Amino acid sequence: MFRKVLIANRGEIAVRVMRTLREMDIRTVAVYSDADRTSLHVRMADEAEHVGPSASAESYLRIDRILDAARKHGVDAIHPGYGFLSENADFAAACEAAGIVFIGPSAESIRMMGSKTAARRTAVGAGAPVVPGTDRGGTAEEARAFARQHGYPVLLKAVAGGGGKGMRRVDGDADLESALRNASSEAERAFHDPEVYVEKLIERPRHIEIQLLGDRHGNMVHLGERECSIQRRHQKVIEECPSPLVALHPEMRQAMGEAAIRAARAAAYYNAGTVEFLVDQDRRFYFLEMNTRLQVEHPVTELVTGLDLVKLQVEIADGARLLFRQEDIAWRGSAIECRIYAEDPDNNFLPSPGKLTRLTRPSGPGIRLDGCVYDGWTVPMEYDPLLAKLAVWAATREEAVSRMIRALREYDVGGIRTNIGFFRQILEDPEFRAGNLHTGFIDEFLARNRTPQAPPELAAVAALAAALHASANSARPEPPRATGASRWLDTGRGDLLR
Amino acid sequence: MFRKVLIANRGEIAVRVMRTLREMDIRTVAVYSDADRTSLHVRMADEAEHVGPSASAESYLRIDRILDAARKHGVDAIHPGYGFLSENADFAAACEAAGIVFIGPSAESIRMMGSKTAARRTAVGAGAPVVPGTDRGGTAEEARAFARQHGYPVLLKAVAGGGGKGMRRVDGDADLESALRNASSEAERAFHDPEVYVEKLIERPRHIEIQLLGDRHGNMVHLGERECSIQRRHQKVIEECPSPLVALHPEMRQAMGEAAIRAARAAAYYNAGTVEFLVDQDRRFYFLEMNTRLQVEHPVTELVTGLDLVKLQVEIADGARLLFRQEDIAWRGSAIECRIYAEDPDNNFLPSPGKLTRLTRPSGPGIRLDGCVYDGWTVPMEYDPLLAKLAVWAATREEAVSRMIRALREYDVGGIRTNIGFFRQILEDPEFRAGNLHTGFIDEFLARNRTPQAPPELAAVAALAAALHASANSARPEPPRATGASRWLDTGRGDLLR
Amino acid sequence: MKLSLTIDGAEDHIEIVAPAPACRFCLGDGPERTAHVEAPEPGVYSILMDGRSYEARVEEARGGLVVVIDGYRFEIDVRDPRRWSRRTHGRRTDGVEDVTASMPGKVVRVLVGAGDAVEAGQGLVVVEAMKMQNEMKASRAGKVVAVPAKEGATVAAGEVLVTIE
Amino acid sequence: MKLSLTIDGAEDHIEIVAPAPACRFCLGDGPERTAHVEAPEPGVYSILMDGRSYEARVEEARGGLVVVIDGYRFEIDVRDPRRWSRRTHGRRTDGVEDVTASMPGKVVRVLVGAGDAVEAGQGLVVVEAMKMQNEMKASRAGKVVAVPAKEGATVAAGEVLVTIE
Repeated sequence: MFRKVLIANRGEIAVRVMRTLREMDIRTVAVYSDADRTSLHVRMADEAEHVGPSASAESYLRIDRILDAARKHGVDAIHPGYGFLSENADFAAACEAAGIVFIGPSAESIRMMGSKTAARRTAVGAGAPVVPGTDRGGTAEEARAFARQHGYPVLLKAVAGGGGKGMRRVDGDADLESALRNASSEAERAFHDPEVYVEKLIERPRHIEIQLLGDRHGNMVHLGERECSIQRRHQKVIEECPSPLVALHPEMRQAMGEAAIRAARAAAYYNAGTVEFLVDQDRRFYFLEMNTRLQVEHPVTELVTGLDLVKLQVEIADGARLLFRQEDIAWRGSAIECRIYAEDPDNNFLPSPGKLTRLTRPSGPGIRLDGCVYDGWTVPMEYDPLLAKLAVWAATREEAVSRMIRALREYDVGGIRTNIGFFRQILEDPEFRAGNLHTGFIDEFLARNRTPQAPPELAAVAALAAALHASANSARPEPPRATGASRWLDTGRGDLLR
Repeated sequence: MFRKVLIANRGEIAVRVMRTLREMDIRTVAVYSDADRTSLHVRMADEAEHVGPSASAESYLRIDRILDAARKHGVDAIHPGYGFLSENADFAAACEAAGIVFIGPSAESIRMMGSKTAARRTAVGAGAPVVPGTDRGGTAEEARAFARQHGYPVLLKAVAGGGGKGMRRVDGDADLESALRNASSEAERAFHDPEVYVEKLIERPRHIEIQLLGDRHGNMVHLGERECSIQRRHQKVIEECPSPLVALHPEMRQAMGEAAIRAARAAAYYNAGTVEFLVDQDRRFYFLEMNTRLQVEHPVTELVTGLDLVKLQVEIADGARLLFRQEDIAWRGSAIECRIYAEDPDNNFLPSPGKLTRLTRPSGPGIRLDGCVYDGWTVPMEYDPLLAKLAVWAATREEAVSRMIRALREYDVGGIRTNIGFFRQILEDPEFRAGNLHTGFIDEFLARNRTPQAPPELAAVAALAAALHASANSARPEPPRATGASRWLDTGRGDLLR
Repeated sequence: MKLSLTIDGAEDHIEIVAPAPACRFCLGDGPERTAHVEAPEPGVYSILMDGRSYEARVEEARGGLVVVIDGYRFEIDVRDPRRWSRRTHGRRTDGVEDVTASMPGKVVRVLVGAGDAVEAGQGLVVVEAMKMQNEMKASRAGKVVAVPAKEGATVAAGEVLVTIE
Repeated sequence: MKLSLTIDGAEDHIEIVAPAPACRFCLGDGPERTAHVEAPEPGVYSILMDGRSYEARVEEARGGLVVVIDGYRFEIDVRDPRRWSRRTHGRRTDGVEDVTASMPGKVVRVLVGAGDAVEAGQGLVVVEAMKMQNEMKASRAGKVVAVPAKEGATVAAGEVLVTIE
């Protein structure tokens, strides 16, 4: 087994990977940019190497610097996490060339599944159903022809795309050309590739994905589905296993699982991977894309199957065979995950980086928290706003929802704004509780919901708290004490909080 | 279902019960003493009532005040937690008399199982094996006669006892009388009852207990065992499910489970309860006692069975029938719990109450934390030193041990001393990893272990940290800043931490 | 001690008759009420009133206070003659408009210079944080009189980027 | 800047050549070493040295410092001419012995009075905390000259309870 592994990532996923490596008795090597010197993944690692300035392009995306660090620290393998270089085939190839194991699929598999259109071709070849579309970019005329043949609305998507960049809905001929122009220039900016293709748009679709796991000896199993229909700006924010829809129609799990395995086998896939499907209102599913890496939302699968996906990734990369077959996989209970972001729901969900002044984490039965923050840490503005993933497990979905609401009520982050309160509103929504999910859920939710009305007595309590706080802070400063918190409070007590 | 429940307890168990009640949409009422005004259970509750000064005898043990609070807040039921009034038959009866549901067994069952000797008689009547002993207190002559008949060593135990109070090992006639005197006066002090009985002492026994659950309609199941052999001064500190011994001999679970159910049925028992057994080196088990309440260590059973024992207690108290039968209970994976105490292992495990100046909790996969502390809280000196219960789940015991060590390494409590580091030494011990447990384990461990030798480079790092810390704190204070923590650090930076 | 309040826009006042922990107060012209108040953590207030337990979390934001109780959010300004004052953001009376950063971040593009004439809705400055770009626009037509924003500079939320008159 | 140290009883000294974060130091007569040091939390030091990442947690205890790194515990006294001084507990040279509380708690029983003669090992004061009673004993025979401990009083660890000569 590996003695030492470098994690080519930052934030919660670097921390999560290190936790499993530490449990496996494998030394961990962190890499960090200027902005991350005091980040948790650096503090937690056994070894650490600086790889450049704060901008990702100058640090976490620099293959050369990551490999230099790997050589300098003499690691046996590299775990890429998600994002950054995790789906970069050249990086995977460079690791192997350097004699360092890349913990993931082969470079070749990444190439076959990396671009959406290539992945579509592979999937079609493997007999997986796909949403009708032009497999590649083309002229406005070709796009119009397609749209007329299959009927509007259609969706424009960047060939190299992801995360909603370069995506446009078009409802008629009139808007097609301008939409193509905008989508393609956005794609150019985001991916340095203006190519855009056209797809039939599925109305109110669900996003349901299948987790795959394969070893390097040809064994592959699926670990069931995750429903990720709750998205904002095409970004998942809530994920669950099982999917409320699949729970009602168990045969879907097997059908989607087998389709996913066929597609992955066509790419000679191994290690962990995820095949994403769109599901229409008649429960027909369509291959969307494959993520050739660990997913952000993998914890819900771990909670329900009892497996440690990172441990399995490492063992597979080390050449181990899967010790279980498809029929050995068992799903118990229900798990939900919320992605806690540093963003301000009351200010149009704009980012909210900055210093944490207070942090109270939920705990107790059925709570799992994968985070990278600590009290006093300054959340950098250079990277994505994911602070933590709050996941819960319970015997039933109904109990899991109640547990998540309880956990969100316990969760307190001071100094910056987060979406914790927003999640509570969603989880209390009858439509969500009923499991009536689709990728447009949040837009409809925001349209139909007013901010909840507070019970009247709370206003009096709030006024009292504000008055005491303001007067405490307006008191003239006293000589410094051991810690400012207490100095601060004493000052307050000296005034009104006596 | 109940609308409002009062928790007649404090500390982690009050918090843990409230979490489930909140998930069940039941309003929670906390009671608190002077020392607990800012304790977490009061902060977390929907309602709170002061019930007296800090001394338990004047607050948490005052049946009249607890019931006054219950009436004043109009609660439907009372959850007693563990300790305090939880095994007080008069309290259970008083609740029922007041028309408030006691969430636990009947007063009659508590009486039958409350005193060790009465419980022994019930168990014997139900055909459960017991350690040979004098069922009741008696004269020194009777004690000597018993000891000679069954052979030394023997154990003296308080009839009303628990927690090792009034317990003495006697190895020969010579020591018997003085031991009786001391044990009995200690019992008098602890329980206002000097009665002491004699028992054959089982060498190197394991403590293995069975969790029971019964409804008020005569249905009863067992939820498997917990091994609690790791004890200090007769107090459990580490508990696991499954027991490493039972894992090797699965038939033991069924045999002990059935014996436990027979004993409980003999007391017409319902709600949650635990039957404790001693297991000798030939795997014979002997009924020890029954705890007629929720156990401190219930989380390990919850982690492995997927059940919420508090929720089931509440539903049963509300009259619900068990919705599962014995054959529906499934045990998955392995769970271990460590009891985190405010005590100083480097100072003879003496209590260490005081103010927390820093708190970093372990999290990530497979971690469950049930605590009652927060950063800045002052741990009161009036109550027991349990700060939190750290539990882990993993697919195998070996992985659970590695996970617990990882969690203990993440756990940091500043300002007071805890046994976190001591647990890490135990979990790294080969004998513990091998599952060779018995109730004398810790004494032997302390006898055979030196404090671990630090890698040489750590001394240099420690010296540097100490030097920087000392000089930072010796710097002359600067004008106050926003928060003292930052003021403090800035002062430091101004000096050496520039 | 009397304090003037603005609670979610509504004017009110509160009198603290007795200080915490055993606090007595009157809100508006209402009756005197008692509450037991402790501050277990900085900015966190545990308030026991009428048998109920409340936890109020107070943050300073944009010149006032944001109080969150059990997920409900109140924007409260407290005006204390002794010190408390309310900062103003972009609200000016002199026909001059300050365009401020709506989020903390880095200035990635400055699209106008002093002296430029701008249309209502015209983009002025692009601020980026956490991989999201946010374009600050002119709320009305006018002439740029000052551009404190510099490309590459880090700005706080509410910081003035461009001034228009 | 030079500081004298006692590390787990052994005398040593350290020179801080360059301050944190890019710290250079010499321990004892060893070579100069470099370490990158940050203090992410009060009393917590993140130290990167020779490619390794260490986290040192520093607590003040009994007149010195306790440094914990990855579960390993070091008792370190730092003597800084400018201020740092080491308190002494119960160690006195004048044939007088201070019996101190070995844990914080409440004095539940005072068993001796001023003027009493005591034997070595005789119980003097009982302190209780967290339901555990701890009896402070005389380490040698002598005469009680002072009994600062009062029944019902709360004492800190290390506080003098009885003085014997």
